[in-house]
Amino acid sequence: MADAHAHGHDHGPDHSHGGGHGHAPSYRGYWIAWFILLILTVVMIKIHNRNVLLAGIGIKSCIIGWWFMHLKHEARALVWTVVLGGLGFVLFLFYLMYFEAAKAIPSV
Amino acid sequence: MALTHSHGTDAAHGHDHPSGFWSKYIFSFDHKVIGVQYLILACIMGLIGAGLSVWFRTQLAWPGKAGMSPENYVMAVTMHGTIMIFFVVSLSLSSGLGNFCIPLQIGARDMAYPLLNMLSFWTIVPGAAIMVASFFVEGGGAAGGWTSYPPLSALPKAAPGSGTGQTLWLLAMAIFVVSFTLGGLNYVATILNLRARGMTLMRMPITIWTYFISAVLGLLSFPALTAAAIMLLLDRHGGTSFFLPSKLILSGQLQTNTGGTPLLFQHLFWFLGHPEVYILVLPAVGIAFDVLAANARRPVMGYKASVFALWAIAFLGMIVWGHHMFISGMNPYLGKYFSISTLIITAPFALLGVCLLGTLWRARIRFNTPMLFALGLISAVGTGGIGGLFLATATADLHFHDTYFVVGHFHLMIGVTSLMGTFAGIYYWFPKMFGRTMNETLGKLHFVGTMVGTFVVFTVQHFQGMGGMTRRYYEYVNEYVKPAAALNPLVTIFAFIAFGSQLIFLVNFFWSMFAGAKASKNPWEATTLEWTAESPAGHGNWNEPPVVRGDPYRYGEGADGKGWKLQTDA
Amino acid sequence: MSRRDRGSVWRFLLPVGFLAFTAATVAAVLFKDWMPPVASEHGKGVDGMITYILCAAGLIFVAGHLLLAKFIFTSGADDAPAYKPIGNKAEMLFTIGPTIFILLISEIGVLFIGNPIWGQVFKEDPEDFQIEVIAKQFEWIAHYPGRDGKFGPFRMEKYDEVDNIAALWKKDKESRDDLVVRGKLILPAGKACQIRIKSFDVLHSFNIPAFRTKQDAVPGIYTKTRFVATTPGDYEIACAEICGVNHYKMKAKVQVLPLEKYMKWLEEEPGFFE
Amino acid sequence: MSGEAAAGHGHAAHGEWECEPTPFKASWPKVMMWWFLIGDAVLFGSLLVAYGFNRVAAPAWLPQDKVFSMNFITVMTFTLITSSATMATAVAASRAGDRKNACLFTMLTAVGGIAFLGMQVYEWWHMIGHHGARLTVGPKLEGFPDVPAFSAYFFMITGFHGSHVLSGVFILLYTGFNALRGRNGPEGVELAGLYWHFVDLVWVFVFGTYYLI
Repeated sequence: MADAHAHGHDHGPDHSHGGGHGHAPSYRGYWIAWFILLILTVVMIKIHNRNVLLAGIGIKSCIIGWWFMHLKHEARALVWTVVLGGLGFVLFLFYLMYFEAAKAIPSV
Repeated sequence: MALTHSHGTDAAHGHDHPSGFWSKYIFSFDHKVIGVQYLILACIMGLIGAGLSVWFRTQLAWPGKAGMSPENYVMAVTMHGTIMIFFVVSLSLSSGLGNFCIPLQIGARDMAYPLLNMLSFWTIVPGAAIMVASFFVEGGGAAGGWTSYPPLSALPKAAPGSGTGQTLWLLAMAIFVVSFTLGGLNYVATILNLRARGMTLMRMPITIWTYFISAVLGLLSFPALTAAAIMLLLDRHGGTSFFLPSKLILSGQLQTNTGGTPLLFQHLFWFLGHPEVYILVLPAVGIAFDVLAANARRPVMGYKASVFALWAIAFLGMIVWGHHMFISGMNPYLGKYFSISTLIITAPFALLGVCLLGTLWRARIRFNTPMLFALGLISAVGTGGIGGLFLATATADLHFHDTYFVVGHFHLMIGVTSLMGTFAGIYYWFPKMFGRTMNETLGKLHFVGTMVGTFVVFTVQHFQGMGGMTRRYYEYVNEYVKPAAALNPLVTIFAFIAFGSQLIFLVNFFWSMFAGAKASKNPWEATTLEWTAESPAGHGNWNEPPVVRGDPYRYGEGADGKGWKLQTDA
Repeated sequence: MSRRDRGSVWRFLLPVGFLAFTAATVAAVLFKDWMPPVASEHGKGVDGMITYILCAAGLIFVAGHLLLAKFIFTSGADDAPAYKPIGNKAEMLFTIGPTIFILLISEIGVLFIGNPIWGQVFKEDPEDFQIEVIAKQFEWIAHYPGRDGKFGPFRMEKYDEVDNIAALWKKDKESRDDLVVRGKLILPAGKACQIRIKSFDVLHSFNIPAFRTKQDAVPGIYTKTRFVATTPGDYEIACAEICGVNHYKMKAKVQVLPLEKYMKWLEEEPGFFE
Repeated sequence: MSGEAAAGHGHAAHGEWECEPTPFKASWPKVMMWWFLIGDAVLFGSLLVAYGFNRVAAPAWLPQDKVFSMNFITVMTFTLITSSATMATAVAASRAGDRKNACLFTMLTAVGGIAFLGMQVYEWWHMIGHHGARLTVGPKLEGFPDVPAFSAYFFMITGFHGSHVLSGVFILLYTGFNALRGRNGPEGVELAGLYWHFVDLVWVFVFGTYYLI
């Protein structure tokens, strides 16, 4: 956003507070994140452990969300909305349905 | 696609002053025109949906006299439910009045993305057309209940409407979800980003809060229905078995499906279905707050508490869907959880109700039509809400589930409450829409008819439900239910009254549009922002951007003795 | 726009209307027993729970409408002095008080009255009589395990509309002595019955209003419900989940026999393949 | 396209139509995009929840590493992750005003997306041609039962994800082209980037839950 100002691409609604975002992150950071993601993928494939897999999914999605999608630089309200709305309710849906699926007695 | 580029440099200013008929009234970008378009579409769909209910009510009261076959009956109840929920209440309350009043009440020129707004209206039109067209295909419209639980809705042979009719139903619903999602994105972005200077979040009228919350709920819950619809379509036409278990026998034939379960659909459906109830009810309550404050000449009681209660209802509403499934074969322990969590919602809901009621404390009431509807809404939301206590308790639900108690309860909530809110809103904002007022005499007649009709119908249905009268029965052939079913003619007569008074409304609405008395800028002496715009407001709403200097409900504190102050006044 | 409403007829009409509605509703609850006569043990508990909510909710309903009527009736006319704030304390009391009250009564109800009865309905006890109910479009079939106490497994391939309605197979030794009764469910009085429900096609709901029993029949899985019928006599099953065109006709008789008679019937009735 | 917004809130009205700060501290297109992604996340979430439900309830499931070549899936994942990294780079370049690099990296991302799609096509071809899988028939595997749900969920979830990738590729090509011309500001690239990262994010979940667990 800060750069947006500098280059004259301001658009009314947000320009008054866009300055809080700090500098554009360097390219290098992204490629480090990329490397970590690759390593994690390999680890997930090699280790057939459910907990490791779930942890791997969690860490990978955090890296993508946090660095690539710039949640790091976003307002806290947005971060919480994404975490609760996009993930929380879905996990809760699965959590409750897990008991259901595990307990049903097949009849044929 | 369009979302990817943020701010156009190819500014097309041509529509700023639309002159032609088409660009002004049909493919308009103006949120007010789009809002009215939604309202008119909802009126048309409402005639169809309510007409269906009159048809099957006649059958219930005098079996065999309505020229209705059992096939017609299951189709009529299904389509009545679907049309009323998605194409009447959602369209008129959420989309229609929402589009109309959000920019006006927050001081924006238009929605954040007017093109998207127009597109979402023109997406819903074919959806509505497809829904209506499904009556005329072979086998008739969908007949699996508005919940369309598989396997009934997944196997074309299970019911007459489960053929093409059900496919068109799913298609229309998918279109509806797309349109509603686009609209919801617009609502959220507009309310978050385009508030006029000084319009902080806690200075927004409660109507805006409720629209915001219902848009958020819609965006979070409708995708679950989309997923369920995709899977159901695949089950119907791709031969998959997401919801179809192994070895079903239908009309003597062994089916080839393997491995699915219908409970999955029910979970996904109600993950949407329960928030959907709040999507429909909350904006009505919000409008009632505005109307009550303006016509009781006092600020709403407990503004902050109400906002808190709304958020609490929204959050809890997302995690209690299973109370629609107590006896669906769900794990009994989940039944206990859903009972307890659902009953927690009584707290914020009671808070909301008490704030509505308290707004009348030490009031100076003006009994105009919108106010009468708002007062009726208080009673409806209270009466309907109390029925919820029974249904949320799993134990009591053993008796009440799928009886007319449920029917009475949810009609009071998402039928009467939301329509009372819608009517209050339409009568209230009509001057802003057309620069004219609706006829008060007809309006009051409409109110009496609606009030007496609906309250008798749905209260009596509660008692019929206590008698164990089951839903979606073409005729009551069981012995035990005879005393309860004996009340059906009474219910039907009052349903006629309720339906007839809606015709009065339609006449009033369209007549006043052209011939109503001219209205001034602020006919109700209300304080919120929309009353600073012209009546009717032009494209762009204001010439000068309004600056907000106070709370939305500034009644009883006027310095010059007039007893009220606009939100823009110092 | 009706600015001067001092003598408005609505100031009287609305309170009278709301009070009349309240009075009529309360009278309807007090003077008529709407519920079908109860004939099962947990059914009494269900009725107790409903009565509890009726009292609690009725209180809220009446109080709310009285207040509504009072506020409307005593509201000043338009030329009365402008609104004076009520004061934070009074407002807090007025809003938070009822909220906590309603939360408490509803949660106490569900935790201490409702959930124990809910538990009874899903209790599993090997001592109970095991009965299976099969739902199909549009009839109910009762399936008893017979003398060996074991249900024969389903062989859906062997289903036949006329000869093998329950989709059993005579080569299975568990099936041989099973009893199959179409359109009628025979139950013992005073003894707990564990009902295992199965659907052959679409969703149905096993609903005996007199027992306050309702449980969906879900194809693919067994659902369970449990009750103790208390009074011998005839009752009805009605389907409570839309299952197609003839949903309304999908009913069956429930015959509750005294225990000795029931045992005798079980002994004497020939098995399905006998 | 979105020029009509400019009438009210863009360049033309800037300064005279000030708005209150928003709690998300982002412009409305970005807010809209985020909410769209949240909704889409719930949609994918629901599909995956359905898969999880069926998987838990299913009596048998096929071993994924016997059906798919795990190395191939890993390469697919690598491709998508790499394209995500190039996308992030494109966003950074666009923010720094480096139009050329912004376009270059956006296009590279699109190439990555196309490569991924190609591999997915191969994957489907392999499932259909080699394993004989259909929407209603599970892949045939020596010594394992037929699990139709395995292929039904495979085709539905990867197909749905693939359609997102496809639309993402079009968006990227369009955005990259516009970025070079300077038609959209950094925000255009950023929004396309958000969408692309989201597609990658979904793949992380699909990869973890469908292919590995």
